This record gives sequence, structure tokens and C-alpha cells, in this order.
Amino acid sequence: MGKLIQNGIRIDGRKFDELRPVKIEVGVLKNADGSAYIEFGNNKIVVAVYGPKEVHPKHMEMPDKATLRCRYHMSPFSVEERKNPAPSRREIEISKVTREALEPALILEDYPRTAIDIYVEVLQSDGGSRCAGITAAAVALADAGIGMRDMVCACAAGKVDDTIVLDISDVEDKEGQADMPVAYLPNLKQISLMQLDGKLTAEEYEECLNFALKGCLQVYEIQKETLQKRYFSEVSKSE
Amino acid sequence: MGKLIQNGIRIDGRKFDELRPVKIEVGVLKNADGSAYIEFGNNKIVVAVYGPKEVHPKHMEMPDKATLRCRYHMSPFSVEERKNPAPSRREIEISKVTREALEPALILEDYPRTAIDIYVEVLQSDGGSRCAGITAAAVALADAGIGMRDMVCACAAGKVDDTIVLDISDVEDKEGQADMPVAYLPNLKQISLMQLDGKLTAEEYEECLNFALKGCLQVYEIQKETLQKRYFSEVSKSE
Amino acid sequence: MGKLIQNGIRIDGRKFDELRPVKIEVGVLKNADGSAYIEFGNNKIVVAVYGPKEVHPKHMEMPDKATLRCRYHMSPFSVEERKNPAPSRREIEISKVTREALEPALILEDYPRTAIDIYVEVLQSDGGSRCAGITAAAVALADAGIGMRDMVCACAAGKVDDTIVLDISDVEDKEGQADMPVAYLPNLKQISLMQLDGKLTAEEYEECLNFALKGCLQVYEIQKETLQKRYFSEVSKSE
Amino acid sequence: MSRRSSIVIEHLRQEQMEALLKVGKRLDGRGLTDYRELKIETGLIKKAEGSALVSLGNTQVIAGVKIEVDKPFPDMPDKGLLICNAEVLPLASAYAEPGPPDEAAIELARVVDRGIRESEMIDLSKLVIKENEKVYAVFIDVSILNTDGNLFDATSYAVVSALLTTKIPKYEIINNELIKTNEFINMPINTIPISVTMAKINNSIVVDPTNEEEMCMDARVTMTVDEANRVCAVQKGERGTLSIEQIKEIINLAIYKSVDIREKIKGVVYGKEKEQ
Amino acid sequence: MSRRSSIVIEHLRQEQMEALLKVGKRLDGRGLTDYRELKIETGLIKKAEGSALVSLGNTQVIAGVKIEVDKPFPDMPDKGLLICNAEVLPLASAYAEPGPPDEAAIELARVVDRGIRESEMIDLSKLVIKENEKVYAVFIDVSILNTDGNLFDATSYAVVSALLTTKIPKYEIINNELIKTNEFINMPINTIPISVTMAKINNSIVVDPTNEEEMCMDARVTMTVDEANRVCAVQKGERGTLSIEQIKEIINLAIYKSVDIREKIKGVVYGKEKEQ
Amino acid sequence: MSRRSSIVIEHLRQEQMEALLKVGKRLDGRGLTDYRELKIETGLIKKAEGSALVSLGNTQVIAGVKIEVDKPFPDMPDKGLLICNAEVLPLASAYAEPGPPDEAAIELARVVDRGIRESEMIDLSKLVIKENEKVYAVFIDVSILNTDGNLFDATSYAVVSALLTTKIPKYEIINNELIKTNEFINMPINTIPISVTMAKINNSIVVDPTNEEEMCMDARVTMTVDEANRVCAVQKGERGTLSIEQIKEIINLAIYKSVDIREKIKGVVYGKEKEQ
Repeated sequence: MGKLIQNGIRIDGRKFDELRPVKIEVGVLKNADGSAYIEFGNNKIVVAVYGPKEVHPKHMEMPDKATLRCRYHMSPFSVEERKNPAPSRREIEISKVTREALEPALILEDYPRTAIDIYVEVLQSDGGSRCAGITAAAVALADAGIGMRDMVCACAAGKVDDTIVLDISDVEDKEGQADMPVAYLPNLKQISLMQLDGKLTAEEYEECLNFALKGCLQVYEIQKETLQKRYFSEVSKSE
Repeated sequence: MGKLIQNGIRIDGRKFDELRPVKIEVGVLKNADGSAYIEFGNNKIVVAVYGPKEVHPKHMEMPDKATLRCRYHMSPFSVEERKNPAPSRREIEISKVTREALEPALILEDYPRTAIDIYVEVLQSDGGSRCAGITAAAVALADAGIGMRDMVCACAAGKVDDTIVLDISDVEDKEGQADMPVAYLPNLKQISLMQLDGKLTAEEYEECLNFALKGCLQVYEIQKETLQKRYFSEVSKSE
Repeated sequence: MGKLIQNGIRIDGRKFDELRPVKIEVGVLKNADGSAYIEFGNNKIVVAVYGPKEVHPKHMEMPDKATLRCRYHMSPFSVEERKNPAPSRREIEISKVTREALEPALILEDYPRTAIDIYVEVLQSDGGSRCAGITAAAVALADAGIGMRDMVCACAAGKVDDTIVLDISDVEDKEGQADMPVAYLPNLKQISLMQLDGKLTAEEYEECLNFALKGCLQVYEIQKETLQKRYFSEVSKSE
Repeated sequence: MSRRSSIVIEHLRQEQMEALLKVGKRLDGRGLTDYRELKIETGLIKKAEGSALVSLGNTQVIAGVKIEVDKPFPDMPDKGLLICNAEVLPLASAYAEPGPPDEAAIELARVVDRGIRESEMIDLSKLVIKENEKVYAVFIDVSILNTDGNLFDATSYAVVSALLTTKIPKYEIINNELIKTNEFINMPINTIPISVTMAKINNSIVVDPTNEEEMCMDARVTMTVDEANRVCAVQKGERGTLSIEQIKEIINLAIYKSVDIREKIKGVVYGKEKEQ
Repeated sequence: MSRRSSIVIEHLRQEQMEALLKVGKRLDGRGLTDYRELKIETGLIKKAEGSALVSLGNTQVIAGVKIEVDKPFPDMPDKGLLICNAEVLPLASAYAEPGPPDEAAIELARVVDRGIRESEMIDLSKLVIKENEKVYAVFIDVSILNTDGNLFDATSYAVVSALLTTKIPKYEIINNELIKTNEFINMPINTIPISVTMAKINNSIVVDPTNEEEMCMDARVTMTVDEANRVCAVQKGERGTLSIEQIKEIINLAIYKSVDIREKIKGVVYGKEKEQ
Repeated sequence: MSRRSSIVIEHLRQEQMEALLKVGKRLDGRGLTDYRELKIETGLIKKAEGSALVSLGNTQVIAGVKIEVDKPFPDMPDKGLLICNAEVLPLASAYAEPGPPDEAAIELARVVDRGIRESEMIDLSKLVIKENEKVYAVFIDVSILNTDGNLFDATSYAVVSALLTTKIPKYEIINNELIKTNEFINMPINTIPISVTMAKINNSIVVDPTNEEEMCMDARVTMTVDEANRVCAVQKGERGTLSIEQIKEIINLAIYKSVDIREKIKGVVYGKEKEQ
């Protein structure tokens, strides 16, 4: 196995605390109430938000707030081996943690008896697709005009060749020692997603978490820039 | 590969513009509101019509006309290789075009808030089973007393050994160059089904369509005879 | 093939008319309205009863009595070869006959517009699991306080090495000549389950049925003891 | 043609049925132990290796047999495979729905399968091409075309008739390769099992119940009887119960009725074969 | 941003549409036989062996091609495999639902597949690694991202563009073992089939209908035309009908429009390839 | 016995719970970091190669291990297979429904699986019969029998206990044929991972939440700790959030609690083994 880190540089040329290139676009889909497209390393993900809207089936309606639903899905061509289009157990779990990562930021009480649907479609998958999806979904929710308490930004950190590094890529995930995806509400300073695959001591855990939160804040800056460009600098062009 | 046409005669002994033997029976199923059985070459198909009846599920109900539903299905033993009884993609597509081929002939506005169900069951399959099914279904709809603007008759034409021929059989479909199933409203002179598999120039296309329409008219004569025999010559025997 | 009977003794040491050891416990599950656990030979089965309760979906509600539902299910590890957890055709059939075996003993008219659900989970399977499941379910129904006309006790008999024997085990089922599961309402003297796999003359059939009914009555004694111990001798300990 | 009736009329019919049963008669004029007319046509489906269309009164079913080559089950390396399915097609009644077989259709298929299997009608040990590797798989599919009661017997007779007339395309293994020859072998038959279905309505036992009768029956018993008059498969269904005396009555009735029906099927199947 | 309109406004739009069509105009300013702007971007998905993102007005679809190695069908031992699927993703419109493809999505995939297959666009006989044993399987999956009418053409152009830019990883069989080499082969192309979809609205024929137009159309015809101007696949859809004269008109229109669109696709695909 | 309570009573309980938590107490009398009584019985299911019935308070689950022989994954030719499933049986609570596992049951199975896999509890490289061809496949199925909160830990302890007591029937390949010997091998164990689940309720952190507590919790964190006190798998669930300080608290709590529970499991499992 080739080492993943040599002379302080990672296999894709990054430093330990360096994010892969991140690019977000807003309002990419005409029909959706809100939408975003993100490139996060080699991840290419499109997110649509529909709602607030009527709830079907009716029994999912809640009298005091909106029902939040989320579907994380990978296109069959998004991965090395063609993926069956039916939702896998992995996709069902990620749909759940994505919804739970976003929900604390949303003022669902403002939309009783309605549904808000988030669709995350992974067109090309790389390491960290759930964090990239959450990041894009938060922007799409803002684009849809859903009331939010805070933004949600997400980024993973991990352990590779006995070193804590930021923003684990595909190779680093498969060959590395630990992967910790984190989602963060940057103003409320609250963590809404945290998972771990791999072994960390208590000290490494804290270090890894700190790395991830620094990554989240960098992602947050990009989210803000994107929305600013869309809603303020381009105000004259909008319809 | 043996040629499909020799000395102006097709492999099953037919002339270019000759239909396979067609036989239709009406009222073959006791429980159905209307039914028909057709033998069209080696196709053996039974069709039942239920309705107008209550709509389940309720949300499919339409306030201004009947909901028309159609299921084309092949019995597992109807083909060379045993077919899984679950509906295939091919069966789902044929169900759709069958419904669309029949709908323009039906006065659905006379039956608001009801459903009319057409079940086409292929007991033995040969080339042209969708046309045979549509032909039998139109007779079953008449037998059920559903109001109709016109009969619907169906027949395919195609290209075999560079020759346009009527009513493509199984072998001619597999080994031939083109297959064009057509359904026709003979009095309104309107085409309600048209598909094509295979290559035709614009001129060949028109010739092929003309062949198919001539076939449709022959089928129409058999439909009329069948209904006439059932409803007029046998009037004394009926209950 | 080794003989299943030698010197009047069966392969597991039993006499012709001898039951395997049977042990029943009541009230083993906290959440259920009634529950029972049975060991019947190597069968280990747990049964829960929920109800009378609201009916979902609503259209299954009956105005004059309770809707009785039953699910017989085997855990994946309950058999030699791991079983897929999705219900098999065999499990669906046994669910049906179990429900039909229990229903005549229940006063369902006392609970109109409600549902009573019986869940039979086979943790370890041996010959005669449907009879063991019915026996435990009847005890769980009593534990749930559902009004009953009679107890239901169940036991199989069969033919092995040309001999009629009681309570067929796994090996005797596979290598034997006939298996006849029977459920019995002991006070009403009515048979509510009867199936047969294997060949019997009319005389053998009657003999086999008589054996099975004797086994049912032995099972009934164990059911009574179990309920008595639970509801009368332990009255001081109950909450 | 449509047949619609109000609940009031249904209740009147039911009272009439019960009154008639008390004097040993039935709504359609049959005696308690009379079958409706049984019609069998075999060989209708040329693409199947065997087929039969059966009418029992207004109940109409069609069975088709397809033969494939498959691996044997690991615990039965010297036996061919038998797979039996039944579907109540949505065209069969106003109450049938499209979709996968429900509880009732699964029970139907399994009870018919049990009759064939437990009677050892087919000698599965003769359906082996190479032990442990290649055997014939007999797929029997039944499509119910019109329901008017007693699907168990109609389906069973269709399956038995289709199997009796099945010709198996012969395969051989030559140089480790599976070759389809031009020859056919007859289905290896040990016995002809006959299904007899009886319904208990208000303590009367009738055979071959119609749909109307099934709506009122308390219990149903299907017994399959082989040529040696042995009962090989039994299924009691529905929520009613039976006394020991009723079961004794039923056994004898099943054995008695099976003889005539077997002769009828043999007549059609072997009579027809001679014609060809 | 959300687009919501009341039924009243929809009816007004419909009346306006019909009035415009009578004078040869359309709501969005196009002539009856004008396509909306077609944008194609290929190679977006590096993990796929071929891919294309296509916009036709506001309709947006992405196609990806994955190559696997599989057994050929027994009756086609010397042909590679082609499998085409389409899914209208729930993000594509407020009316799309998650779940397996419905009737409309199945028709869409099958009609696009038919155009590729019947035109013989791909020379499947060149996709054989070892006859009877190993062939390339070409999986084409299409995800519909935004719907605004004419999914048939948008999907077809995406599939054609993805296939034209697909590089197949070359496999070889050496000593009975399948080896993936580092080489790539181009997809073997015979012709470029072009799908042309026409809608009949109140007896006018328009090409490339928008969603608004599809809501009002009586019938839809999709014709796929190859480079020799032959029609290779046709699908008439919806409950309306066509006269013989209309069909003649449609054939000529399809052939005529296909030429320009083919040039456009070639420009993008081959232009891009030179850049690389 | 039936347990039914009105919403009013539920709200009163909830208020009482929150009041108690503020003073470091819980409804059932436990301290915030106390587990309920843990009972483990192994070897109950003789037909499984390993099994364990676990009660954690009123939560009751049973795990069974079945060993099969299978092909390895192409990218892991030198590793055995591990497949973990969990089903909340409909008998487990009034709210469980029959049917395929829902979102919650899938998360449960995946989180338990992750703890086993990421801790490298089982040395999968020792589960190889012949590299690239035949490996042992370890199927772990968990049936939830009664739910009263903290399914994650109860399921994990059942799985770990079942694996620790599993005996693998030894297979060998002799002359290219797979032979089942009469010998058994122990499951190759590297470490005993312990799952510790903590709930945040109104800013208090409690371990091993009951069903009542789970109804009120804001967030749930499950941490799996190996024998070297390393965290190997984490899952945060539910819609609440955690501060950095709370996470630090949780890590130490998980490591601390894992030690005792591991000893308890070892006692039962190895104690029992010596008895045999």
C-alpha cells in the first residue's frame, strides 16, 4: 500500500488542514422552490427543495409544524460500479442523518400542516458526499425562502497515516484509519451531525472534531458568498 | 438465414397483403360485464371489461368522465421461455398504448366518477399480440354496452426481405426489417395507435401505413360479423 | 435410511403415543396485551396479542365484530439454512390456517369495529411448529383477556415406518410417511385445523386423527396448568 | 354480462339455500354430493409443453406446463423440480385485483401443489439429466379466468390434465455440454390424484360449492385421493369447525367421488391422445 | 423559485395558446416548427465512461453510460448488451414522486432505447470479448433533473451524446481469465439517430412541446430518424388521434428537423473532442 | 398486560422527568449514568451457530448467528463476509408494524454493524477457506422482542455475545470440492467492542434511555469503544444538537461506562463456557 501522506503532503497534494475545492451555485433548477448545485472535490450534487406544500399522505401532517422529509439518492452512474437505482440501506441511513442535521436550523413551527421536501441527488460521488449534500441542501433551503435559525455547514475530518487531516477524499476514506463527518450550526455553535467510522483515542477524537469544525467554518464562508452573490450583487438581473 | 419470402409467398404461405386467420368470440366470461376471445394467427387472447363501476382508490375518480384503465398481461406459459408473472416493462408500455388506442372511441363523458377496467390476458403469444388485444378489447367494450363513437380495429404491417407485407407474424417480426402496429377508428378515419420498430424511408412508411389500414378494415369486418351474430342472429337464444 | 422406529421405540426415545416435552410461560412480553412462550420439543416460539384496538387501514373494520389478524413468522436463525426474513409462501399459508384455527374459539362479536392482532414468532423451529404456535397463541389470547368460547389446543399425529404415532418431530416429518396437524376445541369437541401431507387409507386416517386428538387433550392440560399457575397461585405476586 | 344484485336479494337467496339444504337440495338443482359439469380441453396452448382449460360449472381455469433445465436442490440431487403457481386474474371477477397473489391464491397453489407432490403423481427421480447437476424443472402456472366457487378442484383438475398430456423435450449431456434433442419423453406418471372439495353449510356437507355457497359456508375441506384410494393431502379452511363424525363422513365422500372424476379425466386425456 | 398559478390563469393561458396556434404562433414566441435552445455538455461525470447534460429550454436531463462485462443473451451470443433506463427524479417537478419508474417513465426509456437499438446506432457485434461467453454491457441511465416538456427528445439527445463520447475500457481474455487493460476503445458507431417529437394541439402540429403545451395536446408522436433519413422508431402517445394526412406531414417534418439537430450534436461532440 | 395512558398523564410524566433530571435523578430511580439491569443468556438457539437473548430493563432482543460459505467480494478476496440485519418485530410494541425494516431499523442495524466492523472485533482474514473463492459468511440477525428504549445497546450486546459464543463448522476444500468437516472453530476475536448510548434531554446527558426518555430526548449519541479505550464508531441521531463541551463529556462517559459492561459480558460468556 502506498503511503497516503509524504513529506507533510497528502496524496492529492493538499496540506493536512486544506479543503478540496468547493463551488456552489444557487437556483439551478427552474421547477424547484429552491435549489443548489455543489462541486466538493469530485462530488457533484444537485439539491432541490419543494415546499412548504400540502402533505400527502395526509396522516403525516403535523398540527404544530412542518413535516420535513429528505431523500439522499445516488444516480446509477455516480460511482465506479453501476448502482442499482432502488434506494440502498446506506442511502436510507444518509437520508435520515441529513434530515436530522438540517432540521434544528429550520423554523418548522412557522409552517404547520405542510411538508418540506429535500431531494439530494448525487451525480458523481467522492468521499464526503453526505457533508457536501447537507451543505448544498442548506443553501437550497435558504433559496426556497424557508425560515432558518442558522445556516448548516458540513465537512468531515479523519485520520490517515496516523495523522488527523481535514476533508477526507475517496482514497483516504477507503485506505485511511478514520472518517468523521460533522455538520455545524456556525452561529449557534451547535453540532447537528456527527458520525465516526474508524478508531480514535479520546485525544484524537477532540483534535479530529476541531479540524472538522474549522472545515465547516470554511464551508460556511463559501455558502455565504454564494448566497450574497445571488441575492445582492445580482439583484438587478433577477426577474 | 432462410429467406422469409420466396416466389412472392411468405414463409407461412401467405400473400403479401394476406391476414392470418382471425376468429373472435363474444361473451366468453360469465362474471365480466363484457368479454371477448380472439385467435389471431397463433395469438390466443381473452379480454374482460368491468365497468362502469366505483373508482378505487377514490383519488383516481374524475368529475367529468370515466377513468379508463387497462392491463395487458401475458400468462407465464404463453411464450417460449416461461415468463415471470410480475408485469414487465414491455407489458406496462403495451398496457398504456392499448388504453390510448381505445380511449378516443369511448364516450367516457357519459360515465362521470366511474371506472372502466379492461383486462387483456395473452394465453398464447404470437407476433402482433397488441393489435389482437386491442381488436378483442374493442369487441368486449361493445359487449359491455359502453357507449362508443366508433369501433377500434388494429393490425400491423411491416417490411420483410425488402417487401412491405401485412400482419407480421412472430418469425417475420424477429427476422424482418420493420414492424408497424396500427389501430384505426374506421368510420372516423383516425389512427389511434402507431408504433414502429425498424427502418423505413418516407415512401416505405406511407406504403406500410396503407397496408396496415387495409388490414385494419379487414379486421373491422370480422368484428362486425362477430357482434352481429351475437346480438342479432342469436337474439332468440339470449336470456 | 435408518429406521425411525426400533423395538417399539421412536428415534428420539419416545413411545408411539408420547408427546415431546412441552413448557408454556405466560406474560413474557411487557408491551403486549397478552403473550406466551412455548417450548414444544425443540420448537421455541413466542406469541404476542395486541388488541382489541383501532383498525388500520380503516376499510378492514367490521361493524359487527372484531377483525382477527395473524402473522406466523420465522426468525432467520430459526432453521438449518438461514431464512430470508421476508414472509415466504409457507409462512403466509400457516398464518391463514392459524387464524382460522383460533377464530371459532373467540367471541369476536364482543369487540365490533376493533382489531385483534396475533403475532407468532418462531425463534427455533422443529416439526409441528404450527401446532405449537396455535397452542401458545390460545394462551396469549386468554392472557390478553379476549373473550373465548373454548381453549384451542393443537398437536400433530402422523405415520412413520408404517406406524401411526403422536406428535411428529422434524426428522419424522422429513423421513416419515404422513403428517397431520390438528387443532381442537376440547369442550366444544370441534376440530378447527386439519391438514395432511402424506398417504393414509381411510382407516389409518381415523386412527391418526384419534391419536392427534388425544395429543390435543394432553396439550390442553398443560395450557390449563400454565394459566392456573399464572392467574391463581401467583395472585399475591402480581402487580 | 353484468350480474349485480342487492344485499336484500342476497339474503333471500341465502335463506332459500338453507331451506333447500335441509331437504337435501341445492339452489342450482344439484343433490348435495353432485358435481357441476366438468369440461376439459387439453393442448390449447402449443407454446406450453402441456396445457388444459377446465370448466367446472362457471368456474374456468387454464393451466400451462413449461419445462426448463435447472440445478437440483442440494438436498435432493436425484430429483427433478416441481413448481406450482396460481393467479386469480383480475378478469376472473369483479372482486379480483391485479397484483401479486394474495393469501387465498397462495393457499390455493400450495394445496394443489401438495396434492400432486404428496400423491407422488410424477416420478421426479425420472426427471434427472445428470445427478447433482442438471434436472428438469416442471413449472405449472394456473390462470383463473372466471370464478364461481371451488377453485381448488378446478385448478387441480387443470394441473393434473396438463401434466398428463405434457411432452418433455429431451435433453442430453454430451461432452459436458447440455444438448436439446428433437425427441420428447412422456411425463413419468405414478398415479392420478383427484381433489375433492366439500363445504359445510349449516351442518350440511355439499361437494363442489358454487360462489354463492362459498359465501355462506362455515368450513371447507379439500381432500386429494390417489388411485389406491388413499388420502394424500388435506386442507381444512375457513373459520368454521368440524366434528369427528363429519370428518369420517367427509373421508368416505372424498374417496367415493374421486373415482368417477378420475375416470372422466382419463377419458378426456387418453381418449384425446388416441385421436391425435 | 416557486411557480404557482391558479386554474383560472391556466385556462386563460390555454385559450391564448389556442388562439396563437391558429395564426402559427406559440406562447413563448417560437414558430410551430422551432425547437427551443439546445445545450449539451459532455464528460461532466468522470466516473461514468460517457455522460452528457442536456438542456432543451428548461427541460434538463443527464445521461451516464457505465460499461460492464457480462454474459451475452443465449439467442444473441455474438452481440453486446444495451440497457437503457430513465428516472424522473423527484427534484424534477412538484408532481414527480420518489419510487420505481411509473408508466410514463417506462415508456420514455423504452422509446429512447428503441431509437438507439432500431437505428443500429451502436455496432453491438463489435462489443464482444469472447463469443458466447463475455461481452460488453452498456448501461445507459438517465436522470431527469427538471421537466418542462419534451422529455423524449431531451433524453434521447443526452443518451446519443453520452454514447458518442463513451470510451470503453478494453478487456481481454488471456489464459481463460478476464483482464482489464489500460487501453480504451471508442464506442463503435454506425449512425446518429435523432428523435423528433411533435404534438398535435387543436389540429396544429408543433415540435418540441413545452410542459404547458403538453397539458393541452391531443396526441404526441416521436419519430427517430437515422443519417440516411430513414424513420427507425415511432411512438404515438396520448389519447388523441391522427389522420393519414397528419401522419404524412409529421414524417416529413421529422426528417427535416433531424438534419439540423444532428449537425448541432456533432458540432458539440466532435468539436469538444478536438479540444481535448 | 395492556399498558395504556392518556396524553394528559404523559405530559405530567414528562414534567416530572424534567424536574427530576435537574436534580440528577430519573423516573425509574436511576442516576444519570446508570444502566438498567443487563441480562444475557447465550446458546438458546441450537440451530444457530451462535445466539444470545439480552434484556436491558424491559427491552428484550435476540440475536442469532448463521454461518454459510460464499464467494468473497472481488475487492476483498482474502476476507470473510459479515452481514448484520435487525428487525423490530410487530410483537415488540403496539407501534411496530409488520413489513420490511423502516428507516429506524436500518439505522439500528447499520450502527451495530459499524461497531463490530470498525472495531475489527472479528478477524475476517481468518474466515477464508480459499482465497478469492470460498470464505465464511457470518449472518447476524437480530429480532427485537420488546421495546423499552435503547435498542442500540441491547442489540449490540446481543450481537457481541452471540459472536463470542459462535462455533464455526469447519469446511475444507479437498480435490476442488467443498467438504463440511465435523470440526468446529471458534470465532476469531480481536477485541470486544461495547456500545454506549447517551441521550440529551433538556441539556442533561443520561445513559441507557428508556422508551419514556427517548420520547423526550433532543439528541441521541451511540459510541462504540474497543478494549484499548478507542472510540471506533459514533452515530448521533434525532433532531437536536450538541455543543462541543457536551461531546467531550460524552466521549469520556462512553469510555468509562464501556469498561464495566465489557466485564459483565465477558463474565457471562466466558463463565458460561467454562461451565460447559
